Amino acid sequence: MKTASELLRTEGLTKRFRGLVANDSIDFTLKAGELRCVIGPNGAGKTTLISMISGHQQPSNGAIWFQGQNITKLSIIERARRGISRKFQTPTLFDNLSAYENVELAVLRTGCPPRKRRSRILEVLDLVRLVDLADTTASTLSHGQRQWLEVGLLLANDAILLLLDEPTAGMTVEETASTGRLIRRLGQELGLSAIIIEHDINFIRNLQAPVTVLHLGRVLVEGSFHDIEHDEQVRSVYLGDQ
Amino acid sequence: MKKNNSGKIIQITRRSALKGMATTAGVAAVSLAAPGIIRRASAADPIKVGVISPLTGAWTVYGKAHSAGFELAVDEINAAGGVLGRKFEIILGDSKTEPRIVVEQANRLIRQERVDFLAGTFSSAERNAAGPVVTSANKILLYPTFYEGQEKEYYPGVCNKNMFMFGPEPTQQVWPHLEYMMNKFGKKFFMIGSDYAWPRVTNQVTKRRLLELGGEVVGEVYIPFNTPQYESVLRDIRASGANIIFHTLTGSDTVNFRLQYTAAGMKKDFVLWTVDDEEVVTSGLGPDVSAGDYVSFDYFMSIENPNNTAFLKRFRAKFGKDALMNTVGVAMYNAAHMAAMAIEKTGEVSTDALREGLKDIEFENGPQGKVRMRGLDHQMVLPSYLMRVRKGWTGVNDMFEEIQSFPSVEPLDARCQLPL
Amino acid sequence: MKQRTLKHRSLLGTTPGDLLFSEPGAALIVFAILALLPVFFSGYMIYILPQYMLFGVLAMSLGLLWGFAGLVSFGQAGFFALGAYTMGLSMKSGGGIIDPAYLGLLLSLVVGGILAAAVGYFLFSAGVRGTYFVLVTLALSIMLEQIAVSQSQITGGWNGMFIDRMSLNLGPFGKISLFDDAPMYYVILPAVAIIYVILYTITVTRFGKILNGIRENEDRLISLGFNASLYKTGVFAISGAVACFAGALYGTHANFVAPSLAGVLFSTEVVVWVAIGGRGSLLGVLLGGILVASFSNYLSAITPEYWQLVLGLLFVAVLLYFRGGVAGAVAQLVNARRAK
Amino acid sequence: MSTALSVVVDATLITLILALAAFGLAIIYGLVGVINMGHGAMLTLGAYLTWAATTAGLPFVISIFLAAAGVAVIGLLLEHIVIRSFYDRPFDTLLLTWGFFLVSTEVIKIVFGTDLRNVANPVPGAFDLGGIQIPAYRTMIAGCSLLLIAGSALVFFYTALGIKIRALIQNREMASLLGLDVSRMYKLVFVTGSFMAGLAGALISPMLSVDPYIGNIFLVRSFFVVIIGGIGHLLGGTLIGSFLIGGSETLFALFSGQVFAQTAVFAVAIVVLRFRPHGVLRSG
Repeated sequence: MKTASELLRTEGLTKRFRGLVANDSIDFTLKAGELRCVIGPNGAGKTTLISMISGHQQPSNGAIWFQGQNITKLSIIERARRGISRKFQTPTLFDNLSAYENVELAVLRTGCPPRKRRSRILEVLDLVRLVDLADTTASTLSHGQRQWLEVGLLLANDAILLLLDEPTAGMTVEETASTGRLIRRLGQELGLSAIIIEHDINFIRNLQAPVTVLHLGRVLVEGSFHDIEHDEQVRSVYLGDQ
Repeated sequence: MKKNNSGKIIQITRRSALKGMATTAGVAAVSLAAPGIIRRASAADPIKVGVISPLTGAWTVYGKAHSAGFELAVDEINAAGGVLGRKFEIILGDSKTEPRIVVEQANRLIRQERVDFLAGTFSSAERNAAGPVVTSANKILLYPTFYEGQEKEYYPGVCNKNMFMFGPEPTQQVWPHLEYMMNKFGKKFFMIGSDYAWPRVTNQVTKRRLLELGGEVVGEVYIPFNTPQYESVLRDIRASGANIIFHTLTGSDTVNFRLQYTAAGMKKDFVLWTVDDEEVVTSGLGPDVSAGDYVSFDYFMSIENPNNTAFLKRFRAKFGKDALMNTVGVAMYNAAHMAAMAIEKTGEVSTDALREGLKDIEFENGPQGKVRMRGLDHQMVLPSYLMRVRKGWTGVNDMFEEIQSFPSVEPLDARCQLPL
Repeated sequence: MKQRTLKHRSLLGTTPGDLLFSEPGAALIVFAILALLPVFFSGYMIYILPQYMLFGVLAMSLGLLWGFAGLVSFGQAGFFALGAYTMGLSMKSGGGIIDPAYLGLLLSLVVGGILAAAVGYFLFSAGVRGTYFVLVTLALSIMLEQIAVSQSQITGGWNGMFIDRMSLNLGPFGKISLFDDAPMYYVILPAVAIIYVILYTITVTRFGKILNGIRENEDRLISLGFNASLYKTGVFAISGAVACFAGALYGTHANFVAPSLAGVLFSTEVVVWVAIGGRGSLLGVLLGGILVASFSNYLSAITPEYWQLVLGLLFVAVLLYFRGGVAGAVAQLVNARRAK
Repeated sequence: MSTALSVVVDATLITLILALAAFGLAIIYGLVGVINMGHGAMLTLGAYLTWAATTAGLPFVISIFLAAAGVAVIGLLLEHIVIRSFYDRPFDTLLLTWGFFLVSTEVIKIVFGTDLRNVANPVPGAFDLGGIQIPAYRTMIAGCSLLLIAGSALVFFYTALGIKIRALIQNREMASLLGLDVSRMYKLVFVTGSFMAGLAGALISPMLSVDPYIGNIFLVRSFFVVIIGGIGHLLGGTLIGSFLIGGSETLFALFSGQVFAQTAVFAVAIVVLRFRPHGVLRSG
């Protein structure tokens, strides 16, 4: 692990809501091109962590470094422009616009020259398997398709780091599997990094990515899926809850 | 908010066809134009008068008497066979109490209805809005309302050779009674008015005479329209040591202020003199709030003379026994009759003839007595009455008691390039 | 990129039929009809139509805000009145080196644009959104009305201000008087058409698409790295400038302006025009302004009370059942026809 | 000295009367998030119904409750027919309630006509406080205002119903999981707000000219009261908001013209809104 390829690092990232500590001094590192799953029981602070990285929430303490620069004080907009792009837990789209127009908006922010826009949009739609539904209004797409479209927005937005909050929620088994293939492709072919919050154990297993386990706002353990699966602490957290 | 299930409609709209719209526009165009087909005037055709009244909007309360006065006069003229063998026909336009609509209506009446002249508009702002229209179309406007008088800088809203003023201005409505009020109640005046030209100019003119007579203005405030609460003003009045509150508020603010003034128990400590509240507003105030206040105008329903008795009889026969008349309605009544006389005199229905005919014309049967239109500045010479509101009045007949009156008051010359 | 047959419209050429059934095609027909009217008619209609067209422009200024960026302003009449006052003051001043009418028109664009930009930036940069924005614009129009009333030495106060009819100054070629109806008509009509074309173009450019994004989901747009408040400020500035410019032309056409032109009642009348016309379509909004205003004028002479009531009910009905307004309904009809 | 005292008295009266006028709006806006642009029309209706009832010979006290009940019924109809399907779309409710204003104003004009009306002052006269005359009736409605607001706050904070409503506002989904009938709660809140607006219109009617636009005088001011005070802060927010809007207008008017005072208050309100969008009572 060379620090030269480090993409994101958080130092002592803490978020308090009134009395409640959602994230407690999280140190987290992500390499360029790395996919990382973040798991943990409900209330572990997964979404809060992502929100602080995307800029939707300000940390109470700690710092966030992206590509070697301190971005803790930057706004959502400035972070998005540097390539940090977020998919929300429930798909957040331009509901009354077509899939094409949705992706077009994301492309419009990038430096893509006007004459190349169309091919870029279609390229992204193709990637998220929505090219045949280009004309369909986003609100009428299926839940899974909406998830993909939102991922498409991030891709079209020239994201380097994708923050994916439950990308397979509400998907069929088949859809979940192809989402996994898509995300792996993003890492392998396009060299993108992603932090993925997930609950679906099969999905995580198939993704073959390192896993960070959060519990009560702290990093409980980090490692490969295999390591995590056999970790006593993790087992007790998950099983102990039951 | 984000989920918008009818978004489809919006979306389709943006993209697509509105051919139907074009058709709609065409149809509307035809419907706009249809009444405008040119008609040729002949000797038997009626003389058309465009009357612009506040039938809806904030000052609807005044609108009824306003148009009724003119209608009554036109009935009388037509019953007597009309003028030059032609009858009068009224074409009514609603100003909605909006100057913007006056511009529309005045143009509609002149250009489309092809009226021979106009009467009406109510407030000074409405009259001013009509000013450029009657100037460019060269039509006469007969204006009925008590107003601030004519100053050159407000041309073409005043000082306009196409306008005739049938209502009183401050040197007629206020000046004649200043001495009496000062001698009786004291020299200190507190002036309260709505914030626009009529109260400001009226106060300015009043002040001039007041100072000459040795009086004093101890306070002067202007209130924005639709002010609900008057605590600070009432406090200022109390602190000012004034003898007389000189009141030029209008519209609903008149009522708001007077209700709160009365509720504050100030009636017993001050004398209030209003130059705005004729029969309609005083009825709205009710006897408790209005009792003992002083009012001055050229006309009241309760003035006693044979003209008025006969006038009210005809008025009530047409509009019902509870209908209200006021200075503005009477001015409209006079305006119609005097226009008819002017046309009769010159034998011609044209702007120039009407203008010449109206100059220095006298009308014997004015409800307030004999009145005369001054040729020099198109300002009516009128009587002036000072009244006190009776305690416990029950209706317009016993609403006012006369304190003093002058049968014919010449106003100061208008501050215009004279003669008009 | 795979080679595939794609259904997306943007991949197909537009056929002549498409043009005819597109909004620009319909707009062409509308403006052609309007341009021919003075040939067949004269008198009041030709006098008054330019005024209604300017109301239509005022409606478009709100249509752009509401239909495209999802922002409703209850203060458009304030800008309209501001334009009329700007024109009046400029005509009074004599203009200096440039023609006073041109100065007035130019200034109205600048004044309306700057005021809207300042207010917009002040609010949007702090995240004041939708409903609060409506209330602020409502207060803005009340404030403008009160300022017009109270600064009577400048504005003539409540009694209003006279504004001369402008003439068309052609520099060395002399001046064309616009005193008569037809010349004025043929000055205002092209101005309206040009404003329509400019606004329509805005809606299909990058800027317009981003506005759609704001309307649809502002948070999503911000998360994509767009500075939404800047775009909102921009569209409000354009809207303010357009409303102010239309007001300047209105002032010189009507020859008069009074403070109530800035008032809340007129402001909200504009909202009604736009809702009924169809806020998603600039042409629908333009026609909404022209037609509702002209019907108001005609029907109010016949049934003053009931007309307002009908208008109110129509407004509610549109909000409940035809959110696209008349334009939306027409478009739906046409689309249904074509689909068959 | 007496000037200072009278300024205090005036500011208090203005604050409380404005709070009364704004209270119905504060309930509806604060609790169910509907920006009720028809609030002014509800005040107007309350005033007209009071006028109608007193003119029919009913005693004032009965009239005001009839009027308030009448407005509550109208509010119920409005909620049931239109508003209830739009609670999650504040923008649409804003426009729809404005539509309600347009329609009801015209209906008022058609039913009651446009003549000036007034309701006789039931408690005429004034009493003396250290040389200052204080109108009895205004004092009485100021007291009513305080009682109403305090009483509602008590209900809101200390009764089972109030706690349910608060739970509802904090988390709609949770409330429905807890078995609360959400739509009935919303209806109840909307009708209560309408009742308060009607009652305010009724109580204010003897002080003002009853005309079709009487309520609109208070509309924008009421909104600023609610926003400045902080949405959902029924007691403190409404009073503080009223003081800042109404009281400061009195203070501005001490040093300037009335028109300027009104404009200045609006400008200040907008600036406050910009920097404290959740009102002066809420942090952040």
